[in-house]
Order: sequence, then C-alpha cells, then structure tokens
Amino acid sequence: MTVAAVPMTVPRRDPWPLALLAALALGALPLVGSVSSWVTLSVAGLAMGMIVFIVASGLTLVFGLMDVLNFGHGVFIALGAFVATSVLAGLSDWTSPADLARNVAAIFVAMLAAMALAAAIGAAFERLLVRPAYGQHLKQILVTMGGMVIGEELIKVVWGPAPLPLPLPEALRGALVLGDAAVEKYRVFAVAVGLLVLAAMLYTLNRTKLGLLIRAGVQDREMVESLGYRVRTLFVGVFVAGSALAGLGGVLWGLYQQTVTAQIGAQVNVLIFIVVIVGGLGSTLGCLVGALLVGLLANYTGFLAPQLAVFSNIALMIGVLLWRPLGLYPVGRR
Amino acid sequence: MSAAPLLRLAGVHTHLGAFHILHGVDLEVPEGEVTVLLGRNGAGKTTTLRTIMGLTPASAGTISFDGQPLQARATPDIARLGLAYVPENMGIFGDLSVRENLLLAARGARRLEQIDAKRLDAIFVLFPALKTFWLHPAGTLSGGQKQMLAIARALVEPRRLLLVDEPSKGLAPAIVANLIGALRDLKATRTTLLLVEQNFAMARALGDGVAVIDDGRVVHRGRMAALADDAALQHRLLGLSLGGRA
Amino acid sequence: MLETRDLTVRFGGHVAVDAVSCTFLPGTLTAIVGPNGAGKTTYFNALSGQVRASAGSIHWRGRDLTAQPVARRAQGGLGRAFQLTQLFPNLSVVENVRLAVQARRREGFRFWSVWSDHRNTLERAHALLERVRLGDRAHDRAASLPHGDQRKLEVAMLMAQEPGAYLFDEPTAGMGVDDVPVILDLIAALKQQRDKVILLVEHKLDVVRRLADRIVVLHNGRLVADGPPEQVMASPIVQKAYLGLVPPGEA
Amino acid sequence: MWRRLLSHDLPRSRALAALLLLIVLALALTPFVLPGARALNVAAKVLVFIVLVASYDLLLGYTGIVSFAHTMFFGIGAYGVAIASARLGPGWAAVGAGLGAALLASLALAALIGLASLRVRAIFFAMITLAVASAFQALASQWSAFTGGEDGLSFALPAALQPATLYLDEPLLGARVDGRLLSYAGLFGATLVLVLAMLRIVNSPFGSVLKAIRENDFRAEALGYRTVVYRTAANVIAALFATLAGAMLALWLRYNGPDTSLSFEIMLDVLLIVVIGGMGSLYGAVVGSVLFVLAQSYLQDLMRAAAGAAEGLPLLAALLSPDRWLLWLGVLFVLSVYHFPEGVVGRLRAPRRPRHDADRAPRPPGGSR
Repeated sequence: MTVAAVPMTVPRRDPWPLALLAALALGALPLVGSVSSWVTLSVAGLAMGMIVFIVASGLTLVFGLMDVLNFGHGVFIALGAFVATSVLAGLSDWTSPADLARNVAAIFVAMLAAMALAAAIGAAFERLLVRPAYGQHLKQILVTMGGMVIGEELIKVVWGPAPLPLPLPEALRGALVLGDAAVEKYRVFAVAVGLLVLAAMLYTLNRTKLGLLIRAGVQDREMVESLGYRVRTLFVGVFVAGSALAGLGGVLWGLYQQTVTAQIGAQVNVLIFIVVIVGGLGSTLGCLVGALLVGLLANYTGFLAPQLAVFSNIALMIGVLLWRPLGLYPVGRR
Repeated sequence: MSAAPLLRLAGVHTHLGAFHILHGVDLEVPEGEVTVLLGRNGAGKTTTLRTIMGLTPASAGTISFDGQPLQARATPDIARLGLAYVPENMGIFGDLSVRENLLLAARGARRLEQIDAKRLDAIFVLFPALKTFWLHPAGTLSGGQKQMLAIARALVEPRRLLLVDEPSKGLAPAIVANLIGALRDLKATRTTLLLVEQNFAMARALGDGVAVIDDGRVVHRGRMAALADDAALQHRLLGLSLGGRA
Repeated sequence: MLETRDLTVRFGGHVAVDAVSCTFLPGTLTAIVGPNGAGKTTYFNALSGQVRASAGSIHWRGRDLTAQPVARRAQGGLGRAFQLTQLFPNLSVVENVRLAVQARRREGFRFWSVWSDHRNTLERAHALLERVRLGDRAHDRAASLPHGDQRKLEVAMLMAQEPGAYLFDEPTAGMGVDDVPVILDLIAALKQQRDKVILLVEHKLDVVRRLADRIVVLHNGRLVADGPPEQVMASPIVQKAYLGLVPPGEA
Repeated sequence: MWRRLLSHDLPRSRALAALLLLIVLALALTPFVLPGARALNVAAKVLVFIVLVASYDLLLGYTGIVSFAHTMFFGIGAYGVAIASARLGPGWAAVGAGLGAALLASLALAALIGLASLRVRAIFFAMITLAVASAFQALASQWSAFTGGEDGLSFALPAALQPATLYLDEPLLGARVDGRLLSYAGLFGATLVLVLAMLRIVNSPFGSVLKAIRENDFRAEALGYRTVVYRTAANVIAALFATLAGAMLALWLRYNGPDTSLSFEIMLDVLLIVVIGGMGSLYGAVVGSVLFVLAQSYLQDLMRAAAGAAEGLPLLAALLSPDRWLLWLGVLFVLSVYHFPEGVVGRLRAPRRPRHDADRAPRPPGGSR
C-alpha cells in the first residue's frame, strides 16, 4: 500500500460550548421583545466580549504555559487606558475632525504606544515579581496582588489620582441605524478590532511554529524542553505579549467607558478571572467563548434586570463549574 | 573495544526529594549500537534516562556525551546536542495533530515543507497509521499509534542518540512485534539507541550490548547475545529468583 | 474480609486494572507482585479510593464501598501507607501520629477542648513511636527525618489508625539495610493478631518470601497467578511474565 | 493560670511575650494615658483589625485557604448593625437584631462558598471568592435605598454608648467616664474574649486537623478526616468572627459605608498585616495589626512633611505625597512576602529557621517512581 493511498480522515471539535453561546443569544431574543433592541444589546455584548477576550487571552496562556496566575494582570489595562488619554490628547488634530481614517489612525497610534509600554512594564513585572515565585501559588497570588497595588499607585503618580475623560474621536461617535436598530459606531469598531486580534492570534497559534510551541508547552512542558526548546524564555515572551494585549484591551476598554480611573484594572481583573475560569485555564478558544458569554449576559441582564446584572457573571461561573468543573475547554494536563 | 563510547555515565547519583534512587551508575553506550538497559521496576531505569536528559538533576558523578559534560546543562541544551528522548508515557501533545507533533519535533523546520521529504516518507513506511490520522489530534490515537508517533518524532530529524523508555509497555503482542520490526529497520541505519525495556523478547531481538540495573546500580554489563543464552543468569538478574539481597 | 469483583480501572483508552477478582481473608498476608506497569499501585489506589473504579465492585466486611470517598473508607477500617511518603512535613513527628490516633477515635471535630488535654491520645502516639524506634525524634519536624525514618513514621501512622485492613505500598523502598528488619518485625507482629487483612506491594522477593502466606501476580492489569508462595514462584507463567517474554494471556 | 487561658499556645519567646503584654497594656490604658479622640480612634481601629486579621489567619495561616471574601463578611457585620439601627431606631434590640441577621447571612454565605471549594482547585477558589466579594461590593453601593449607597449610613447608638451619657461627674484617671469610654471598654473586652476564643479553637483538636489540611490535605483525607467538612467549618467560623469585627467597627464609628467596610483596600490591609505579623499564629495578627495601624496613621504625617520638604521636585513630591502611601505599602508587602516570610512572630520565635512555609506544595498523590 503506497503512502499516498493511505486515506486521511478529519477530526471533529467539541460543539457543546458553542451551542451554549448560541442558546444564550437566541434565548434572549424572546425575553428582550423587540428585535432592534436585541441587535443593539447583542452588538454591545459582542464588543464587550471581544475586549475582555483580548485582555483575558494573555492571562490564560500565561497560566496554561507556566502555571503562573497573575492577580496583577489588570494593572496593564489601566496603563493602556491612561496611555490612550495622553496619546489621543496629543493627536487632537487627528481626532477632532470627523475624518474616519485619521480617527482610526490616531487610535492605532494610541494602541501601539499602549502595547509598547505595557510590554516593557510586563517584562519588568515578570522579572521582579513573577520569576522568584515559580511553582508557589500562594506567594504568586500575594506578590502579583502587591504588584497590582504598586502599578495603580505609580499610574496615579504619573497621571494624577483623578479620573480622566477619554472622549471618542469624532467619527466614531453616535450610532449607525440598521433598519430600526441603532448600533453604536464605536462598538462595531471594537468588534472589528477584536476580530482582527482574534484572527492574528488564531493564525499564530495554529499556523506558526511559535504557536505550536505555546500550545504544546501548555500540555507538557518537560517534553517540549526535551525536544530542545527553552520554555522559560518562551514563557517570558508570552507574558510580555499578554501584558501588551492587556494594554491594547485597556485602550479599547477606556474608549468603551469613556472615562479612565486607576481602579479600572481591578474592576476588569475580576471580570477576566470569571472569563478564564469559565473558558478553562490555558485554553484560548475557551477564553473566547467565555468572554462572549460574559459580554452578552452582562448586556442582556443589564437591560432586563439591572439589579441582578452584578450577579449575572457569578451565576454564569457557578453554572458552568457545576457542569464542567475545569471550565468549558479544559486543557488536558498530562 | 571500539572508539570512546558516545555516551558515558560514571558514578552517577540522583535524589528525588528524600529518595536516593541512583547509587553510582556506570554505563557506556558505544556509537552505532543498540544498548539495552534491563532491570526490575523501581530499579532506576527511567530515572537514569531522565538524569541523562537533565530532567532529574544528578547529585553526583559525571555524564559525558561525545566528550562534552552533560550534568551541568539544561534539558533544551542537552537535546540540541543531538539527543532524542521518548519518555515512558510517550509525552504526546494530545491537543496537537499528528502533523503538528512532528512539525514541532523538527526543530530546524518552520513549515512542513522544510522537513526532509525522504525522512517523512521513511516514517510513513515504518508507521502507516500516522498518515491515516495525519490531521487528527494525537490524543485520539490508540496506545500503539501514540508509541509510533513518539518514536517518529525522534526520527523526523537526524539525531545522534535516541533514548527510548519501555516502548512495549501496555501494547498488544502484535503491535510489539511490529515495533520490533520498525526498530530493527532503524538499527540497520546504525542509529545509536539506548533502549530501556522490561520485555526480554524485544531486548533480545534488538540489543547489541546490555546493562542490568538493580537498586540504582549497574550490576551486570555484557553482550546481549551472551545473556540471551544463559537462562540461569537471566533468572538471577531479572526473574523471580529467590536469591538477591535484603 | 476484603474482596474485589471484576475490578476494572481505565484511564482514557489504557486499561490499568482489568477485571481483577480476589478475596483477602483476615489473618493472612497477601503479597502483590508484578513487573512495572502491571497495575499494582492502581489496584491499591482503587481499593483505598484515590482512584474511581471504572467497573466491578469492592466489598469490605460485607459492605459495598465502591462509591465511597477516601475518608469514609479510612473510617471504615481500610488503612493505607503510600509508596511516595505522605507526611505532614512541618508538623512534629509525634503530631503526625497523634493526628492519626485522633482520626481513629473520631475526636477531630472538637472545638473547645485543648488537643494536649487528651492525654490518652498523646500517650498512644508516643507508644507507637517507641515501637518504630522513633521515640527520641518525637518533637523534630517530620520533614527533617532521613528517608528510612520517614517510612517508619508512615507505618506508625498507619498502625495508629488501627484499621481492619492494612495496605502497605512498598514499605521498605529506599530504606537502609538496618531499618528493614524493624518494619518487617512490625508487619509480622500484625500477622500474629490473626484478625487483620494485610496486603503488601513489594519488589524485594526475599521480603515477600519471608512474610507472604499467599502471592498474587498482576501483569498488564490482569490477575495471572494466585496461590501459596512456593507454587507461584515456580510457575513458568510467572517467570515469563516477569521477563516480559510472552504476556501470559496468550501463553 | 496563663497556660489554661492561652490554651497552652504560649508565645514561646520572652521577647514576644513582653511585646504582647506591652500591647495589651497600651490598648487598655489608651483612654487614660492619651485622652484625645485621635489616639482613641487609632486604638479602636487596632482592636477591630486584631479580630478581623486573626479570623483571616485561621483560614490562610492555619488551613492554607486563600480567600478574598473576608471583607464581605466584615461588611455584612457592619451593615447589619447599621441598617438595623437606622431603620429600627437606636437601641440594643436593633443592634441585637442587626447582628443576629448578619451572623446568619454570613453563616449561610460562608457555608455555600466552603462547599464550592469541594469542586474546584485552590486557585479557582481564590478567584471565585474575589468575584463574589466584588459583586457584593457593587450590590452594596447599588441598593442605596437599603444600604445608603455610596455615602453609606449614619446611625445613633443605644443611649448607654452615647458620648452624652455621663456616668461619673469628675474624670477617672484623667478620662471622662461617658458612653464613649464605655464603648471603648466594650470594644477592648470583646476583642480580648474573641481572640482567646480563637486561640482555643486553633489549639483544639479541630485546629490541629486544620493544620494537617494545610500541610497535606491528601494525607488528612487518607487518615479519615473529611477535609471538605473541616474546610467549610473553618470558612464559617472565620466568617462569623469577621462579621463580629464588622459590627464592632460600625458601633464605634456610628457610621458604615462601602469604603469603610467593603473596599478591596481593607482586604489588602488584612493581607499585609497577616504577612508582616506572621502567618500561622494568632499572635501574628495582634502584633501585625498594631504595627500596621500605627504605620498607617503616623506614616502619612511623616510623608506629608517629606512631601513638603521635596516641594522643588514635582515627581518626588508626587511620590511622597501622603495619599500615595499605598504605593509604599505595596512595596513593603512584596518585600516582606519574599524576604520576611515568617513575619515578626516567626522571627521572634525562631530567629534563624523560618517556622514553616505555608505554601509548600504537597507531594503528588501515590504515583509510582
């Protein structure tokens, strides 16, 4: 039997979590009543979900690869948001006119600046705080928590303690009208950027050697080292990339909220923990599904029962954990 | 004896927490030959391989590969010298496809096309199942197929020494025979192999030199053929013989 | 009486323990032997509850405890010593044993009395330490003990539980030559009590020969031989199983 | 007498015993030696923190459980008393009802969280408690009708505790004997009783099992201890003591709001005190609380002076400004976790060797070699 004649079969992915996502979205339609507000809420949910995914993806890979849980990951979100305030203020001649191309360019410059600074601080954060505590979870939690506090205070020293406004550039203000549904322009932009980052991430993880290394490292670190790769340096790279992504997410989150405070990191920190738990530690796909679930649920309950919105995340987390204690896509720990 | 051995262990001790496992292992692996490491379970066979690969630090003694000391190096650097390691639990990346497992094992290749086509075809001839499940996540393969993938990963790029830990463990007899055939073809290419095994049939079929390890010490060194003919020696060293120390 | 009926344990595709049926009578010591990966430790883990049985059942003193959690089995009289020593590293040697005695006497859930007021529990712990010759190390940290002494402490904790069934997992592994007899005498003394079921996973076959009334041989998760030591040792099937020549199933 | 009172858990170091005696005396005599309201407030804050941090160490130091929900129970206690007094009018009945309701709520919530620890790994548990605590904090500021929202609730105390009530005409040893003094005495007494009660619990058989769970919960389970039951009980007990501490705070401040009893900063203070004081010993909570509160109150004055001196350099002034004291708190926290893990008590008890490493990862369960 020649080699070519050997038939090749194609694998199948676990569909259930995706079905849960569809069920949540469609289930909300009858409850919301009108299709137009459902569309608005869904887009808002997707936008929020995308931003949370961008931020949480770094955290889940860092944990998956080196068993390091960074309780201070949120500080890079605050950093990104504050960098955006400075950059966009500096580029006011690009953001004030209703010229979409210039506005988007200004935001991209802000994003690049935020990612660069977050990456640099991320490297220092890893070197000073994370490296001495490998393998000791309690110390990691305490030290990275301390790192969060130090980060927040340093931000206050540089940008001052008061909240800063982060106005949307002119062209991204207001809403698009689709039929009778009004969809905010910025949210569509956020979803677009989110999809871009997602595409880049999926391409890296599935199509490049680096991506294979990360996914394999999450599975069996010793075996990857036995094949000749230095996982420790790979990890530092992933940690820095994760911090940069959090910085990018910070810019988008700051624009989404339109005001920026140093505590922004701590608030979002809790949100991304829920997403990472729900999705399954170390799983990028799980992180995406988890983020979209949280985003959609938060917006739907915000509309239907604002009082309960606070608890919607907790309920989702408990529900998923009862169904799958290791999250939607548990990464097979050898 | 031929030129200096490719791999030499002298007085190697290891500790795992409070456990003292290797009590001064001396071992030589000549180039171009298959050396089999036999011994009862718990004797320290797996620990010996893990110590060579640097996964378990040696607390004393020296390990040299092609004249270069290994015991101070980190695992990735040891692997880069040309050592391949097939662990007892095969170390398969379950979530990655067969194709991705192999691509990862080829350190020099950034894309599949860069892997030496001849070697890939040779692998498919040895292990046709890998072609069938080429796109499947490796986790869904059967035990035997996983073992084949683990060995294939060690062959995807030229390696000077293969450390293989109990490939026959948990496999059905037919698959073990198949595996022996595959490793025999590999042996024909004069690849140096350090094979840890409990299955005496496989050891006898493949081994040139043999070392028997017991309680963390090499207690017998010699040629496989000689041991294969001497049933009494086999029982004393390996079987349920009632002799042996407290 | 401890019994397993077609006990099976599967990890994904790999069957570690394959339908093993065996009965262990009080007053007998059964040694469980077999080559690496034969499923001995997995069989033990299934008995003590660390691993869930995929199929079959486990019966102890007439009750089916297949689904019972580890703690309940321990309370029910199934005591286990581990191959990789499992101690409370930073607590004192005597505290390790006292906790086992306290568990046996179900005195754990007491909030208002001071632990040192329970004189009898403390004395029992000290007495057990004397029996394993660790009396002089009572107040040292458990982690500071050399390996052989840690194994002795592990045995003392098991005896403190006064279980009906003792599951020893390679008790003398990595132990100094002068320590081994102390443990063997202890196990032999347990046998004298005639009412204890004792199971022993052991590689040192002279230890097996000296203590075992009966030997069970596992290979590739299957029960391949079960009987008195002389008969099992001599059987060709077992010799081959150990040498891995031909899996006896197809002999 | 001492042995029985301290449940045989003696300080085991003369220096520590002296320090503890000094602290108790100082707290007892504060109203007489340092009349002014500021000193009294600092002392009252120390007392509240001692109870709160001691109950937290019951979880972290003794059982090895990392939970971020502790301030939630602290808040429940404070809000219980505040809401009841505000709605039912001042009086012991209101305080009693509020406290009772708060204790019940904490009991239920802590049991629920404790059971959650059954299904998930330690890290998940820490993250889940963080999420639950933050949701509760958001709820407290949202339900303004009920909780007074962001600006919280002020309420009147029962007559006996009000500063207006005078018990003796002329001052005793230099202090006005009024409702305020009685409140402080009540606070001091309560702290003493609660700490001794906790000391008894951690030295009881139950406490010894908690330490076993911290050291190796796998082995504790194999001995026959149903660790989930003990873990849940530890969660409940710690929560109840935290609720009492919350009630004490509310009664002293006559006010309660999200920032005084629920904010994440309090959780950070508790973590710092437990680490600096020394994990795994209630005396760590006592010593740590005193050091922390003194540092917090008087350090800010120091920084204000330093910031004044550094007027010329804007960046330096910003770094040293009093409201950035949390920055130095964070730095001190990280340094102590790494270089001072055994804390003050640990260092006093065994100067050379750290007493224990609370987060030593237990050995993997029975894998073969």
